[in-house]
Amino acid sequence: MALDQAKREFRQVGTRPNRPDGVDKVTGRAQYGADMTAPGMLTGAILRSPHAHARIVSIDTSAAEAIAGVRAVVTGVDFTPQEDNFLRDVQENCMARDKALYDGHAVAAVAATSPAIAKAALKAIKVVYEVLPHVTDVDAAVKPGAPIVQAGRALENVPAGMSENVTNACEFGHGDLDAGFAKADLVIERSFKTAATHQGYIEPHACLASFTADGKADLWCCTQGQFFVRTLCSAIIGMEASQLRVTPSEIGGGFGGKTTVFIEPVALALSKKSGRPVKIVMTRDEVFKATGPTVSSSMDVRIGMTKDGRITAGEANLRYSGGAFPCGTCDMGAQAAFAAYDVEAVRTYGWNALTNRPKEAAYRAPGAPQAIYAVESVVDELCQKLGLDPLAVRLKNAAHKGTLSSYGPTFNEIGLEATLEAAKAHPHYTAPLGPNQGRGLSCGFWFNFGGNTCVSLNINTDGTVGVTEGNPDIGGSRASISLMAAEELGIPYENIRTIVADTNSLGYNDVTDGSRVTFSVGLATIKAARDAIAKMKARAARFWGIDEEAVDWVDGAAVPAGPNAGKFPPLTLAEIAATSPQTGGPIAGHYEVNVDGAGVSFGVHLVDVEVDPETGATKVLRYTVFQDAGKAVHPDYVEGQMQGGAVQGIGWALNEEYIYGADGRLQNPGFLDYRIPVASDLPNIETVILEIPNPGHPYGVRGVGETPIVPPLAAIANAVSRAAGVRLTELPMSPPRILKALKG
Amino acid sequence: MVKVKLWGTLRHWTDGQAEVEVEAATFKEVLDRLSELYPGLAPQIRRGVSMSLDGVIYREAWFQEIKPGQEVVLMPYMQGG
Amino acid sequence: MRYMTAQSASAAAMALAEEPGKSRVLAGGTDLLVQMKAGNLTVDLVVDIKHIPGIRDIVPEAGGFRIGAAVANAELREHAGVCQQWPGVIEAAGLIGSTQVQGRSTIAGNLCNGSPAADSVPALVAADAVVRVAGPDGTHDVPVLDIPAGPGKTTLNKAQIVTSILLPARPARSGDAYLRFIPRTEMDIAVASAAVNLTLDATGTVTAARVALGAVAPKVVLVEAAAKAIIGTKLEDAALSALAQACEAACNPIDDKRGTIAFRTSTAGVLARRAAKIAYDRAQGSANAGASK
Amino acid sequence: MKSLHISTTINGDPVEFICDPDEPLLDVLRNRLHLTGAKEGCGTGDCGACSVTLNGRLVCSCLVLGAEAQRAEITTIEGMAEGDQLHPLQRAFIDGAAFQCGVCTPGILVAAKALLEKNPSPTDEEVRYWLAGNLCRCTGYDKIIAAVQVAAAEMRSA
Repeated sequence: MALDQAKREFRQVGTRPNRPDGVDKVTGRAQYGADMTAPGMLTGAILRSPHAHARIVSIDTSAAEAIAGVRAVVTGVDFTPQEDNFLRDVQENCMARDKALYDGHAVAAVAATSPAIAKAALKAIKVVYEVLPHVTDVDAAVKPGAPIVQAGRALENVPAGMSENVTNACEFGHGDLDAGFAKADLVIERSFKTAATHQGYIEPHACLASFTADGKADLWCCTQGQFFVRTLCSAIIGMEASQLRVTPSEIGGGFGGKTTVFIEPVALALSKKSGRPVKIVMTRDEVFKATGPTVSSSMDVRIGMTKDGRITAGEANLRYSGGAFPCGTCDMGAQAAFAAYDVEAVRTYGWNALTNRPKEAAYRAPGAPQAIYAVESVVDELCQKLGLDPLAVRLKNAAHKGTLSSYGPTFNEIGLEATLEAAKAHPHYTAPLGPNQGRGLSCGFWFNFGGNTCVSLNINTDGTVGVTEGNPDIGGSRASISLMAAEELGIPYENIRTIVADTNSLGYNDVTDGSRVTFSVGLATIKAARDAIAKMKARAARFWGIDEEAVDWVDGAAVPAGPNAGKFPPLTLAEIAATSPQTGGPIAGHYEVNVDGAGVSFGVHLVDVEVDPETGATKVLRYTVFQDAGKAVHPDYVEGQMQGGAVQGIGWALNEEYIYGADGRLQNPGFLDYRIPVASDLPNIETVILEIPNPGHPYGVRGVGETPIVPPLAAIANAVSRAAGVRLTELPMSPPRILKALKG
Repeated sequence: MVKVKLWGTLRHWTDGQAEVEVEAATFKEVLDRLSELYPGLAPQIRRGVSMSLDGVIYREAWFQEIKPGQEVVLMPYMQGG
Repeated sequence: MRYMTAQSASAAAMALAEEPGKSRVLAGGTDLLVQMKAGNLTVDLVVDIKHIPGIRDIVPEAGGFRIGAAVANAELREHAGVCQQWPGVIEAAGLIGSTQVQGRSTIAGNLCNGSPAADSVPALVAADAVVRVAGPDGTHDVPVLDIPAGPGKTTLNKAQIVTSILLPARPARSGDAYLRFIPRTEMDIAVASAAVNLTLDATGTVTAARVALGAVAPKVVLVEAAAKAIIGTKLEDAALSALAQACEAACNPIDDKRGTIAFRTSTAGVLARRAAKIAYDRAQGSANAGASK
Repeated sequence: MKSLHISTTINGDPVEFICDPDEPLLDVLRNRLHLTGAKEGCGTGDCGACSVTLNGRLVCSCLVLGAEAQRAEITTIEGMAEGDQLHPLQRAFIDGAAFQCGVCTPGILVAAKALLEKNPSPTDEEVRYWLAGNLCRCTGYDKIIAAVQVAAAEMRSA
């Protein structure tokens, strides 16, 4: 559905009403994953491998089963092996079969009548491991002779002769690299590394499964996608999708990390075996050890530039590791690396290597922040060395309509230049800097997408409206969706209540990811509203005895149009709704679609930092985010995405990292030493929303959720490098690392 | 005939061609023809590919019509977070 | 596990002495409960000492202050007298954990937990605080420096509890300061820390000093060479460099997830230098008290 | 392990419960008393999502034993609104979109209320340091700080 060219004036979209779930969330009443209970509920708990890599020789659960109060024990053999590679990986990540592939990999689970008994039962399970050599570093994993995490997993696209840990390879780009580099006045090549980081949602994974003797099951869980949970769990448990109903709880953050399953199939298996509802709540330690961090990366980037700032060629080699299972995130990184630039010759290569780390899960714009960090760092260094203004250079080389993108297609309308111009015009860009301070700039890019979406919209007889949608509200989407319904129907926002449905109440909805919800669910809501409007117009036409085509919908009411204009007083939505039983029955609109046309998204971040030359400590002084939202439906929550993404990126740049010991064990599985930014670390995060309508959405909406995490890594790295007077090439730029660089 | 641009990796199975021509009027037909003409592409197509049509990315819309002269680019299946 | 609330120090000591299994004292619990949660500590008896009369009081004594072992740091920071007399100890106590942790944690607990990175311990050592220990055989006083024995270890035996800590009186023209380095601005364990307590004469020359470092050795380090480096000076650059060098020389840190040997060593010197200046300014009665929080 | 019988006051109401001696107050609140507004984000005092007040002091309920509630006064997020009247902080958080997922919100509100009772006119920096023990991963804290200031201003003028 294309942009409504006429729809430029909004009455409600663009305002900032209170979110419908606000009171529940400020009074503690909102129910999150761990807040669910069921009568007779058992506590589930999971035994995890203490080894980074080990063959599971045997598991003896008899002593655990003998403990009073233990109602079920499951291990890998309780799950039927999957034919499909993708499903098998998801399943084996939930419960190891032959090998434990990382520190924290699940090897057995129990359900017991109390947490204490469950804990005792875990202790009573005897696992005999044959410890194997491990590898946790991506560069080490691709070397000949590295311990092989999983054999035989390489895709057909991996060239022969590489380490068996390399599972995936890709190449993108165009043009003659040699000719491009020959035109450059300066070529800089640098190698970079980034640590794996965790999404760091505050709510640990939690679920409650209830499997009944007739083969039906209910599952309540915190997830970004109840329908995908149903797909995965029904396949893993071996049941029909129709027999499993998944109801999403409120979700305490996800950022991509709750787009898959970890404990849900285990809880279902335990419930099936015990005949009782089973609840599993992860500890924070488990969240860090066994749920999805990002890929870790090692990258080489080479870029050539002329003296006047024209990029002549760019090349990137991205080696990612998505942990112990194959992972395609390198595809996304390799496509995104140079997306902001109009370059004649560009080539990116991506690789994924297996390591003994937890399986990667998506994290906001997966794969892009790392690659763009490396590219934007080299661009910045070129600007420094050539004495060029970094913003002018970005503008000079910015991708625009007609640019052959680095990942293949020719761009149509994109908002990068306008975003850069906004940054250039902002007072932040020219504000003075003090000693030991530096300013960093970075562009960011993400694809965004749409996906499978269903919305049902019910006209209540009192003139109010219920909207039923299928994507968990992770950051105010009920408000945005209600706003779009209100806008389209022409009734007050307060008259609409939007709820998130279970898997039986709607058709399939893709996961809340790809920055898709406001865009796709919004689009489907508008279409569903139009469907309902068409039905209401038909009722009015019957009532008036005129043709349906002769009825318009204006300000929440049917009005006679054309030759009948003014003949009858308008019939409001409430009036039509009130008589709906007499005029043919209930009125509802719905819409089902696999949405395309999300449109790619660009952002520009500006940051000032100060580096303490004696300790390497970095203080973020000022931060401004510029981003095109297409149309900001609820600007508060658009700003919130921009601010939250920026801060996650700040954490990634400065302090967050998965730290593995020589023993392959995770050293920092807690919020004490996995250091996400705290309130006192940060300045205000200023936001500038641009609104360049997305032609793929009736209101011009563009997804905003993921792009904001892309630029901060390089923006901070560039600011720190300028402040410190030395180029930093490894994330996080923790104080010891900066101090070391300062001391040469 | 539709000209289909391929990303670098796929060129290993098209004798190095960065762009191939197939007889197709929809996204699905493009995929089917490519799998027939270049069997080496089939595994990737099975895993999922998206298509950019004049710069608009279609994740999996089989029936998406392709008009003469439109720019068709294959891309890996989109994923997000 | 058993939980008991002791009504007197001797009752607490008795219960601890009689427990055949593993026992722990509960004051603020901000370390104990974390250790229990982590599963690496199974406790048979927890003795809550907060109900012992007087143990939550701060009382003036001999020109200084006696701080009960169960005084929460949030309470300590609200005590005007201690804040005025021992600002460095207060800033160290105030750095232990979040606001929430401040509501429970105690300096006595910080000491008894035995962490080499404990924030209040270097400040207490620099202050030459005296710890009152109660056991089945009565009560005695111990210099705070003699309590830590290494990571997670103290010189106290299982039946001994700390009941109070005495911050001594101090001469005129004295000041103390504590600085720590953490990667963030809050919520981290010190990577290196330094406390300086000094006294000046009327001309502004340092006449007495104590310098203590945290997180750079298995336990807190009192660096006498560092004190010597500034005694008799007005903290001229050369004196501060000598102080920093002495501190670096006293470091014996580890490489771990929080910092490297090189980083800890160099940062300890930097912090000592900065803390010395703050303490000096305070001793001069300067308003320039650049606390790190 | 012998269970303990505890008499306490929660949000002004007399409450009795049975708990294990090693059971954190957070587990008591959530699992025994069904006061699930306090959340467990870490269980180790590092996230603040379980913030409550104990005898007027802001604490992490995961770092308090249920047994310590004996004869204590506890307040939780469930006690913040007066009947159907939201506390100014609660209103300011809704009005100012100061949360996205909302799971850290109860803890932040309890902590912010404790701040404003102690310091009715905090600077932004004071708010940021006071709330440093309350992790929020969604918002970048910006709107949280602003909402606390809005509520503080309203409470000062009341």
